[in-house]
Amino acid sequence: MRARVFVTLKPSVFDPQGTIVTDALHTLGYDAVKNVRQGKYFELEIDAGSEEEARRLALEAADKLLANTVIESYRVEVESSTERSVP
Amino acid sequence: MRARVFVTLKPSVFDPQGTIVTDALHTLGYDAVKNVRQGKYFELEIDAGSEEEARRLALEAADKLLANTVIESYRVEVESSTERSVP
Amino acid sequence: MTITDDIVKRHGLAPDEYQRILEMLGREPTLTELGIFSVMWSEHCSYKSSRVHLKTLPTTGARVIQGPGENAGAVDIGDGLAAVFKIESHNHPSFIEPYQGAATGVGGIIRDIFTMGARPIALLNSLRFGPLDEPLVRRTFAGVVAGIGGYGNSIGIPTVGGEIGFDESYTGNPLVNVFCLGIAKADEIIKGVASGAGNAVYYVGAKTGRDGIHGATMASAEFDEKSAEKRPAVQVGDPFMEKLLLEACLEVMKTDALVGIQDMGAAGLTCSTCEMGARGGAGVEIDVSHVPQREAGMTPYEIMLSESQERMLLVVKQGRESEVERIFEKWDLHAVRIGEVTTDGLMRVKSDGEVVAEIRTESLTDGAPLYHRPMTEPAYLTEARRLPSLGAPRPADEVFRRLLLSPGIASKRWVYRQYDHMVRTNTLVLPGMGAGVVRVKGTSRALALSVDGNGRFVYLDPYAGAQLAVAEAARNVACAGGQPIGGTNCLNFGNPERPEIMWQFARAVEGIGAACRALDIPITGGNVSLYNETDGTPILPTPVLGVVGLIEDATMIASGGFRSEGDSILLLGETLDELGGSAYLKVMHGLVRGVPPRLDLQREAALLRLLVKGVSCGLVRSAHDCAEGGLAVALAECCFETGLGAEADVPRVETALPGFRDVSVLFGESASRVLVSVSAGRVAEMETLAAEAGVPVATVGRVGGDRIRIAVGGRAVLDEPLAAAERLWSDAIGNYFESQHATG
Amino acid sequence: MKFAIVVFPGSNCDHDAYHATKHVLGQEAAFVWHKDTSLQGADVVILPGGFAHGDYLRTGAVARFSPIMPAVQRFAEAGGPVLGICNGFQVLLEAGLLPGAMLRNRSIRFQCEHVVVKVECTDTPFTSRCSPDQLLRIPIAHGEGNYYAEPEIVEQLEARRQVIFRYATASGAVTPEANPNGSVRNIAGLCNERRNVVGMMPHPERACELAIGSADGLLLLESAVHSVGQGTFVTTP
Ligand SMILES: Nc1ncnc2c1ncn2[C@@H]1O[C@H](COP(=O)(O)OP(=O)(O)O)[C@@H](O)[C@H]1O
Ligand SMILES: [Mg+2]
Repeated sequence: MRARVFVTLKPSVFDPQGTIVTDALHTLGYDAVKNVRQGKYFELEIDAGSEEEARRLALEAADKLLANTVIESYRVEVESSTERSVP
Repeated sequence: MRARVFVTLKPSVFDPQGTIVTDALHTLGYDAVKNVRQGKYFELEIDAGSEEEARRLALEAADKLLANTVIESYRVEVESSTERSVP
Repeated sequence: MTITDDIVKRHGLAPDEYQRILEMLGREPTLTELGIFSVMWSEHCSYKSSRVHLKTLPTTGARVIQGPGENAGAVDIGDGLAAVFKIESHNHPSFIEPYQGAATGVGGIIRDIFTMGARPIALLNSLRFGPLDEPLVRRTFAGVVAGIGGYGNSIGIPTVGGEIGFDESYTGNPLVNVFCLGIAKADEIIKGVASGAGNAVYYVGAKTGRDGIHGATMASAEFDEKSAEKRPAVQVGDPFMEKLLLEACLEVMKTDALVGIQDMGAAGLTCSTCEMGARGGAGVEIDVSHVPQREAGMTPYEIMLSESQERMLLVVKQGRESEVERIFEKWDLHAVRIGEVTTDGLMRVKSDGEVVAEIRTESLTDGAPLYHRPMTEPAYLTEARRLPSLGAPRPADEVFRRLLLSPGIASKRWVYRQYDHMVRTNTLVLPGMGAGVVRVKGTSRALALSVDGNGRFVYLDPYAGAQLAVAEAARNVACAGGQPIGGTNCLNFGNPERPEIMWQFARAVEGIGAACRALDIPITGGNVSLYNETDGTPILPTPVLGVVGLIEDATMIASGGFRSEGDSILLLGETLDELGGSAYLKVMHGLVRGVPPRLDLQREAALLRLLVKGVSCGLVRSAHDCAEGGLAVALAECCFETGLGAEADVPRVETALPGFRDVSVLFGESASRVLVSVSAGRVAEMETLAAEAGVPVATVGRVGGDRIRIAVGGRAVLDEPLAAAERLWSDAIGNYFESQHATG
Repeated sequence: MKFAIVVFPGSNCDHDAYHATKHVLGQEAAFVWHKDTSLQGADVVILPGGFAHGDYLRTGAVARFSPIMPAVQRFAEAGGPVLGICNGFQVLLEAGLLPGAMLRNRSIRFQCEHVVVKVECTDTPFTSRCSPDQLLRIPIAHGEGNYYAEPEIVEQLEARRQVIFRYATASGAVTPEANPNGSVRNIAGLCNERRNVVGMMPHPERACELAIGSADGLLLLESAVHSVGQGTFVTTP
C-alpha cells in the first residue's frame, strides 16, 4: 500500500527556499506566480492490512520523524485500492 | 488559484535520502514501511484566469525551474474551485 | 547472442580493436565480455592515446614513495609520513548534471586517496566555464560549486583552494578537476593488489544500481546532438555513505588484515577486479549474484558495468575475515564476500555459479591498445600568435576596473564561502589568494597546495603554456614558503583523433616534463580527459597542474596580503613587453592572441629557492605572484587581503606597440615575478639574498594609505581608492547571481 | 576533567573537538560512539558538528534517536554541562533539549566564514570566563543555521536570558547586516532554562589557536573547566 506524506512549513514560518524560488520565477517572467512555498514529499511503501492501518502508520512516521512539528505541519494521503491498480 | 507540484527522483535514480529515512523508520520499529522515496513539494499561488492556465504555468515552472529533469520527474495538480474555498 | 558489427560499434570499439579481442580470447566474446572490454579499453580507462606521451614525464625522485600506476601518488614529507595526492576530472558528468556531476567527482577522488590508507585532509579544485552572462552557464557554475560543497562539506574535508577560468570554449563543456591530498604513514601505504590464492574478495558500500552504465565510455566520446539519447542515468552522490566507508576503511587498514583495496570508480566492478588482479599477477573470481543490488533483475552485464558510487573492493587475508566484517558492521556497512583470488590470472565472472565472462586480467589492462596517433601542428597558430593592431588603449584606470570585474580575476569568495575550508582545524592559510596551506598535526610541518592552468597560453603555445602552468603552481606554493616536492596533472583536451589536438597534447606533455625536470617536481600521477568538444569545437587545451609544497616549520609561512603599514614592496623578476595571451587582451579586446610570456626555467628555479629561503627565515612578510592581470592586479590583491593601501613606482619597459607602454607594464603577464613585502629595515638583506640567488629585484614601493597608486618610471598612471576597487572585485561574481536572481 | 565527545555517523568535527580539548586545552577527552549508552563518567559532554546521518531528512532529525541520547538527556537533567556545536546544536533542538528549530540559511547556501558574536550572558558553564558583551571571533560553517522559534518562545527566551550569543558587527552592534543566516534576533547560541545546556552555530573548537585564525573559542572550553572545577555545574547523581 502506498502512503504519501506532505510536509510543509507552517504558514507563520518564513520559507527561505520558497522565497528564492518565487524570485527566480519572477526573473524568468512568471509574474503570475504570486508565491511559492517549498515542502517535502515522501512516498511510503507500507505493508499494511488496511488503508486505515497504513494511514495510522504514515501519520505516526510523520509525527515522529518526517516532520519537525515545531515548524512544520504534515498531511497524509493513502492511495485507495482503485488508484493503486493504476501503474 | 493554487497549484501543487510534486518533484520526485526518477525511479532508476538512487535516492540516498529515502534510504536513510527508511533505515531510520526501521530503527524506530516501523518495519512495515518497506521503502521510502523522498521528493520535493511546492505550493504555487497563481493569478490565473482558469484552471487550464494555472496548470500550464505550473507545468512550465516545474519544467524550467522546480524540477531537474535530468534526474527528476514532476507532477502537477491544480486545486479545483470548490477545494479552493476550503481554508 | 552473436556480436554484430553494430553491437561492437555501439560499444565504442573500432573494428581492429574488436579483432584484437577475438585474437586474445580465441573465440567470440559474450556480451558481458564485450562490455567489459569496451569500458576497460575506453580512452578514460586505458589511456590508449595518451600513454606513450605520459611515459615521458619525470616520475621519480628521492621523496617519491609511489609514482603513477596506483590509485594515487605519494611523496615522503618526513616524520615517517607520506602525502598522498591526485587530481581527477569529472567534466562530462558535470555538464549533464552540474550538482551531482561535481559532487561525485569529489567523492571519486577522495576514495582514490583513502584507498591508499591515507586520511584525506585537503581538497582543491580547478574549474572552467563559459561566460557568466549566459543563464545556462550560471546554472552550471552554481550547480558545480554547490555540488563540490555539498559533498566535501558533508564528508568533512576542507576545500582549501582552487582556481576558476572562463572562456567561450567551455560553455558546452565545463571542466571540473578535483584534487585531494591525504596523509598516511609512509610504511603503511596500501595498494590496489589482489594476491594470495584463496583470499576472499569483499564488496562493501552502496548497493549496485543501473546508474552510470557506460559512464566510462561516455567520458571518452565527444558530445554531439545524439549523445542526449546515450545519456545514462546520472549518478547521485551519497557523501554520508562515503564518510562511513572512509572511517571504516581507515579502521580496517589499521589491522593489517588487508591484502589490497581499490575503489570502484570508472568502469566500476570491472575495473577494480581486473586491475587488482593484474597488479598482483593473480586471477580473481567473483559471482555477481552476491553483489548487493539496488534494483531487481539486473544482468551480469549491468552489474559489471555499473558506476554506482561509494563502493569498494577488498582482498582480505585468510583467517581475518570476521575481524574485517566486524569493523564494517560497526559502521553499519555490510561487507559481502563476492569471490576469491585465484592463481590462473583470469578474471572469471559468474552469475549464480555459471561463468559469464572469463578474460586474462592483463588483456584488459596492459593488453589494451596503444596508439601513436598522428600529430600535426595546427594551422591556427601562425595567425593566432601574431598580435593584431589594437587601436588606442583605454585609460589605465578603466582597464584596471574592467579587469577587477572580470570573473577570472574577481574575488572567488562567493565560491569558497560555500566550501567548508576550515574543518579539521589545519588550515593555516584560508582561500583568498595563492596557495592553500594546511598543517600536518603531530609534526611541525605544513603543506602548501596549488592547482593552476592557463588555457589561453596553452592554446597559443602548448609547450610553453604547459610549462607556465607548472611554474605558476610551483611559484604559488613557494610564495607560501613551500618547497615543491611533487606534482600531479589533469590534462583536459579535445578529440585526440584529430592530429592538431594530438599535437597540442603531446607538446603540452613535453612542456610539463621539461618544466618538472628543471624545477625538480616529480609527477606522481594524474588524469587525462579527452574529447572535450561541443559539436566539433574543442575547449582551449587545458592542462592543470597540482603542486605540493613542503613547509618545514609551520610557523614560518607567508600569504599574499600585505602585513603592516610602512613595509617595503619589492618586485622579484623582470617585466618584459609581454601581452600575449593575457587577461588584458581577452577582457579588453576579446582576443586570445600573441605569444605567451617567455619562461626561463633556471630563473624560475632560482626564484623558487629564494622564496622558500626568504619566507622560512621570516624575512619575507608576504609574497604574491603576478599572474592573470599582471602587476597592477597582483598589487591590488595584496592590498585587498588586509585592507592596506600601497604606493609603487615600477620601471618602464620598451614596447613594440608604441601606445601600450603603461598597459604592458601594468597588465602584461611576464612570468617568474613575485611581489614581496619586507619590513623597511630589511630591504638590503632581501636585495642581497636575491642577488645571491640570481633573481632580479627592485624595491618598488611601500605599504600604506587607502589608495592603490602605481607610477611607471616616475610618472603616475594609476591612482584608485582601495575601498571602491575592493568592492568591485569582491562583488563581481556574486552580482551575477544576486542582482539578476539567476536560477541555480 | 573529562570531556565526552559524542560521535554520530557523519559527525565530522569530532576530531576537531578532541584536538581542542585534549591537545590545546590539555584536558582528558574521549569519543563516545552513538550506539553506546553511557557517557563514561564525563564531566562535560560535547555534541560536535558535522552531518549526522547525512542530514538528509533534516539536520539532527535521525541522530536524536541514537542510543546515546537518553544518557545525554539524563546527564543534562542532572545539571551536567552539555555543548552542542553546529550539527550538535541541531541535534539538541530536534531532541527537545533546547527550544526552537533550524531553517535553511536565508541565502539558501552553505556559508563558511569568520563571524563576530557578542556574549550575552556569562552565567553558563561555557561562558563563565567571558565578560558581558565580549566580542568573539569564531567561524561558522553551515547551510541551516537560521534559528527560528515561535514569537512567544522567543519572548520567553529573552525574558529568561537564555540567548547566550548574538551575531554582531566588529564593533559589537547587533544589526541585520551582522546576521549571516537570518536567525531571529541574531541568535547564534542559547541555553536551556537551567542554563547547563548550550547550543551554538559557530564553531569554538575551530577557534582555539591563533595559527588557525583565532583563539577566542578557547574561552568557552576554559569556562567549562572552570565551572566544573568550581562545582557550579556538576551532575547531581
Ligand atoms: N574553485 C575554487 N575553489 C576554492 N577556492 C578557490 C577556487 N577558485 C579560486 N579559489 C581561491 O581564490 C583565491 C584566488 O584565486 P586565484 O586568483 O586563481 O589564485 P592565485 O592568487 O593563486 O592566482 C585562491 O586562494 C584560491 O585558492
Ligand atoms: Mg590568479
